[in-house]
Amino acid sequence: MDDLQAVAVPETGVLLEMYRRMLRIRRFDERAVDRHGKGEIPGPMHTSIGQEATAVGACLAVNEDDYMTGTHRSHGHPIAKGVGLDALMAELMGKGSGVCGGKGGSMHLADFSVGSLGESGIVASAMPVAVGAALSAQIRGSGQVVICFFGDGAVNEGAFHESLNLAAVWHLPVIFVCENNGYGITTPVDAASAVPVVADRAAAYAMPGVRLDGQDVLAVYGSVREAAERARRGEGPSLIEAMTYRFREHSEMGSNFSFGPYRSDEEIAEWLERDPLVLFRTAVLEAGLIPAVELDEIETEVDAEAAAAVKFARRSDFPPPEQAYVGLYLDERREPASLELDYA
Amino acid sequence: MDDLQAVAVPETGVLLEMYRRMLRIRRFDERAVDRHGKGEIPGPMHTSIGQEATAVGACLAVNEDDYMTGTHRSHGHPIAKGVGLDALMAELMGKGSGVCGGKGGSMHLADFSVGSLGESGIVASAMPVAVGAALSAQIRGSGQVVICFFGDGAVNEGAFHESLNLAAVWHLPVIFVCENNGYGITTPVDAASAVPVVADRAAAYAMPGVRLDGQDVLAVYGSVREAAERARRGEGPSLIEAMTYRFREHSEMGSNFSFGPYRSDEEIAEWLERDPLVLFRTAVLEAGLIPAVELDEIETEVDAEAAAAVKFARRSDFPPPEQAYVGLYLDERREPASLELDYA
Amino acid sequence: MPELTYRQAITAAMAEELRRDERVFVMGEDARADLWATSGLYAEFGDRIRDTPLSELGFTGAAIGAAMTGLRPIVDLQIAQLVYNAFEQIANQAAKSRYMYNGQVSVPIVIRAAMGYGGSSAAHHSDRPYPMLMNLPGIKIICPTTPADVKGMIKSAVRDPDPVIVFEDNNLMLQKGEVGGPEDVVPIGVGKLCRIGEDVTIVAIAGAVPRALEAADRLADEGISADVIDPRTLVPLDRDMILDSVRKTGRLVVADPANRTCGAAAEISAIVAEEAFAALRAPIRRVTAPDMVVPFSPALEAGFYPDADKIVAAAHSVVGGHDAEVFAGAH
Amino acid sequence: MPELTYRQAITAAMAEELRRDERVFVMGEDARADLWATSGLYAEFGDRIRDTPLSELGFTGAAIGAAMTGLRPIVDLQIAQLVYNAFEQIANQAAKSRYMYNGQVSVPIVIRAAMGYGGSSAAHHSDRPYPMLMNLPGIKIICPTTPADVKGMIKSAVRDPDPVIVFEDNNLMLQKGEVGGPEDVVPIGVGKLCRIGEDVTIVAIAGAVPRALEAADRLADEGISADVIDPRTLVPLDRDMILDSVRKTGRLVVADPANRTCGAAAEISAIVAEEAFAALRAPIRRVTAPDMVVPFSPALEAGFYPDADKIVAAAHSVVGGHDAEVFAGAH
Ligand SMILES: Cc1ncc(C[n+]2csc(CCOP(=O)(O)OP(=O)(O)O)c2C)c(N)n1
Ligand SMILES: Cc1ncc(C[n+]2csc(CCOP(=O)(O)OP(=O)(O)O)c2C)c(N)n1
Ligand SMILES: [Mg+2]
Ligand SMILES: [Mg+2]
Repeated sequence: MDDLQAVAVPETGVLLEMYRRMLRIRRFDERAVDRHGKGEIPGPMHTSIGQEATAVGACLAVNEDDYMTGTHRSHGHPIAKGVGLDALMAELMGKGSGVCGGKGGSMHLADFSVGSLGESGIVASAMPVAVGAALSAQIRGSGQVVICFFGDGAVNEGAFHESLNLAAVWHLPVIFVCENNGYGITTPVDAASAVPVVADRAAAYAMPGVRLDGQDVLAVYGSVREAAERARRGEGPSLIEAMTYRFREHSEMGSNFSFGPYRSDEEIAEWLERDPLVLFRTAVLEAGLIPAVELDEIETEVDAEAAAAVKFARRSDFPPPEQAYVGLYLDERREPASLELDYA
Repeated sequence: MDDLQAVAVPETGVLLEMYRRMLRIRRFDERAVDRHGKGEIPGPMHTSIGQEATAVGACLAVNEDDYMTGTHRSHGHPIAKGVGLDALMAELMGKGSGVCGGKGGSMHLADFSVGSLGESGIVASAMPVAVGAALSAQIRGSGQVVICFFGDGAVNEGAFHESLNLAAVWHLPVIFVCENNGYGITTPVDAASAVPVVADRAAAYAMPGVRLDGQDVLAVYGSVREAAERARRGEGPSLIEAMTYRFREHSEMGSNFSFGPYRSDEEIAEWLERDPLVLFRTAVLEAGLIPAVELDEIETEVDAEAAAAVKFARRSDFPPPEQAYVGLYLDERREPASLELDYA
Repeated sequence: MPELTYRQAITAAMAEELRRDERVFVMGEDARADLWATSGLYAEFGDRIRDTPLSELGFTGAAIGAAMTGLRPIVDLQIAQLVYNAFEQIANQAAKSRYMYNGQVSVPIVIRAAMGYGGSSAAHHSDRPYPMLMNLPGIKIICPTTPADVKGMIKSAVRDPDPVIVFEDNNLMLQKGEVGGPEDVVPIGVGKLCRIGEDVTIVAIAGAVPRALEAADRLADEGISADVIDPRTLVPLDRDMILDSVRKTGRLVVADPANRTCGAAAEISAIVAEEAFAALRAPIRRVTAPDMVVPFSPALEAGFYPDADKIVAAAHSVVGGHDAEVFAGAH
Repeated sequence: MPELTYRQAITAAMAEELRRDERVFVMGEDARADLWATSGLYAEFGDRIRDTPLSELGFTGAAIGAAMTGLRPIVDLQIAQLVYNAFEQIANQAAKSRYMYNGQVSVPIVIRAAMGYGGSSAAHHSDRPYPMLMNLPGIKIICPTTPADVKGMIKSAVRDPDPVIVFEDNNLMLQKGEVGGPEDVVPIGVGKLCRIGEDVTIVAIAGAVPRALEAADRLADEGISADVIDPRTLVPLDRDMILDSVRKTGRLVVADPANRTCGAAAEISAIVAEEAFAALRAPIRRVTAPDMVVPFSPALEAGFYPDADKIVAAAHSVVGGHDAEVFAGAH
């Protein structure tokens, strides 16, 4: 990032959109943390703060009608893929106006209209689904590609292995993007993985594997673009390992809860220095690519967007309780076999 | 095998035992095929004919109190590990004198007294168990190692991946021995695996990976010995890929059944030339290591052993039907919750 | 109408649906080889028949992803208990997606799973795992027992917008019968009253159906007449057919080759004990496999599954005396 | 006797067994971090507490292998539905090995699985999967509901020669109560009669137990007295306690937070309909979760699980009139 000369810099519109989407994630998550602390967002929640560049760099490198699957760290991906904040925040609050009508929640955000095929509470569970979406694109000849996000913890799951092998042996258009933030909850990568470099596992699937700086949105963007082109040419999947860091704890547990001292203060401090928003802003300003005022304008707009999303979500109604009992099958003419009998 | 100088030749006693055990597998399976065809052995059955050298080379390279887990191609491993033929043949016939009392059958042979921890009808299912036995050896400080057999088809299962990673990250004493016979039923390796060389997958687990001639019992023996020493030194697991071939079809389906033309006649003919028994016999005779008469004697003895096993098995009784309803738990003072009610 | 075996009927169903709808494709281990029910499909459909690596979790999940994005995959798991390997994807992705994404997506996948119990397939290859999946809302489960039904219902399954698992019974594979044509489907969720009687309702599942019909014949010889119901679909179950029958006969025997505890027979019993209690004149009898691992030896496996003898005995025990006292606590 | 929370009781059980038997060890994701029930163990037991990679199938299988070869592993799966990821190993290796190897081997493994439903954990983290495992012979299943029981029963589980899965209910974690000492165990397979009555038997499972006791209080105010039974063990179930109770009361309500179809409530109903039919004076009522995916929104999840209101209503429906006709077909 320090050396903008080294990478092919995308056009200004893309740069602006990078900043906008990264900021959206940051502001959205900040507000989500705030509301979660106040009890307005129930259930478990994992923020993407610190990891914005990977999500945004990857998603902007593909088209809106390309697909994306995500993880339990789940707000950054759909925002990066272009889902609007209102329906996401409403979903987090369990409101009927949420992107999944309140049925999904933080870990199951999805907006199929922009190719966001679903985040996943179960680690690695969306990986085979991503492979299937790519298979579908291949069979239909649609030219679509799939971005499959997963964490460093996911790489030891059987689903990771089966997914990468299937994608490779069938030459499917998937870009496997590992968000390596160093830990699965408190367990460091090297205590969990026999090879600490995730990209090295690409060798087991005869696909290209690259490790790059996940705080550098341009590096991610460039690498994913290349992988996407390769995929569209029918040359199969790629594995990209983006080194990143979560600035907050694994999940939001309130201030009385501690995940323990598994990360050193120095490590945290070092990474906070590598804030992807600051890095990006500094780099484009230094390179004179975008005037500060435009970036400031985006900040103002996104702040307003995030504030509006909270307002929208809070004002929205909870779904009516009956909604809980419909929607399991498309055809519900036959009543579900198991509704609670009414004894009244 | 052609070049006996190239490998460290084990002492004569080991050589004789190699021949004996390989022959045992061959003769046992030949008779099993015969009896299966006559309807005396029920159910599915997969022979090890052609693959004897891998099983025997590996098992003789470790001690009797070391552990071994197997696969659905299940007769060779326990014989190689030292289980007697009588109880194995009786098991195949479902007799009470079988090694598992008739409850296990061909795919679930096991004799814990010689470290044979079980074959497995489900592909790759015994791999995590092997890792666990190694973990147990490590925790107990017993110095034992574990041989984990699996086929080329198994390497695309999640269980393979999770097992190799676990064993590697915990430095467990496991020797993963892939019996690569080129096919999973009719599917060739390269249609199933992104990397056709199984040993290459070792790179994903930072463990040594070697591919060798699985028809060469000495090569297998030497390599597994080395891996076992390494494992006993606490340096962790190894992956050994033994290139072999099954001389018969995937399973015994009777002469009216065809698995189709997935292997060419030339390929089959080439491999039949590489019969591990013939290769071994020729090599030791040419090197003058063992007089022919001793090998002939072993042949006579093993023939008799195999014939006796069939006789033993045929003469044995079926277990009494009541046996079916006991043995689920050790403590059966409480009747199983679910026995068929007696309406009589 | 042509006569086909049960297995041929499965193949025909897939072939017809492949012809009808180009979104349909088939995947499974050795699906291109002419081995089991996919025999012959590769010759006609080429690439639309896909051999998979041994990766049941991965390729079932891939089929789910393909189904979410516009295709209609048929997954041939071949061995029913490979659902254990694929469980996570079936449970979390196939069953839950429509609901948790609030109807944004359909998962029109068909999973075929053949059950090979009763022939010394031994502990790892003899499971009949449908009860576990019945406890998993979001999956439809069918278990057709005739060539006509398996053909017509697989066709319905392929056209269904939701995930359907087909539990095929290997014991029925060589059974012959007339089947419907390319346009004929047999609906999911509708039971079949195979035989009409007055004295007892016998609900039989999968391979127990022919055994129940045999039992009903023998009971008829003694003057006991039975309704024999083949639910054909386990989820959603045709509750009304079963309840109506029990309201008529007052007695229920359920014959089910799956394990007993929390099985389909338990569910059917519970529905009846809840909703047709007033009509019940005798204890409800379950004739199931025992809750045991399946032994290999034919001598041990022989008595495991419902057969005509056991079904007749169970029927006797409920019809014999109308005084239920006799049976209560027989355990 | 000390007072502990349910979670502290789990920790204490593991600590005591670790001290008592050096073959015992604990493995799970983040087991060394002081997060949930393994908190504090690493400080005392060091290497005997093992962090695992995210490989539920692999490390559950590894625990099985370790158990087969002389150790006594406790696997902390943490999230109950991770049993789906490990299903193949649980089903094929843990449950079947003793039987299929004809008693040559024991698999003394304990798997702990905490159920986190009812708090907007959403579709992937709210399953209560014990009914599926009940259909799998060879595994014992416990679901203790008090600090004393969870401590004593986990201790029994560790000492048991066969695989035991402990379904812990997160809704009970902060509940406090007296617990037994290091030598006290609570046996597996023995139910608990929590309250004695005459008019109706309420069998309640896991988190439904406190709700059933609340319901029984309210019923008592109206003059309806209830036996409340906490089976504590689902496999093997204490059938006699349930049957004896129903033979006395003639009425049964089963409250179970798991899904309805083929659930524990179905099994208990079926046992009673088979073995205590003569005593039954009313339909058997199941108060369960609906067969739906679990929704995220509190507004949607609120009514999902058995609560005192529903249990009271079900009790009314069976006690209200002794004429069962009224309820039959209420559906
Ligand atoms: C299959 C599975 N195992 C365990 C969990 C519990 N869990 C949730 S997130 C997590 C850590 C995941 O680490 P990683 O993949 O690196 O993602 P990160 O949280 O670091 O973004 C764990 C263990 C789960 N949800 N699913
Ligand atoms: C998990 C699983 N998937 C599929 C099967 C069906 N099956 C049995 S053996 C086999 C092929 C195995 O190939 P490989 O591992 O190479 O062993 P080989 O038969 O060649 O010795 C298959 C697909 C099974 N038993 N278990
Ligand atoms: Mg991580
Ligand atoms: Mg093979």
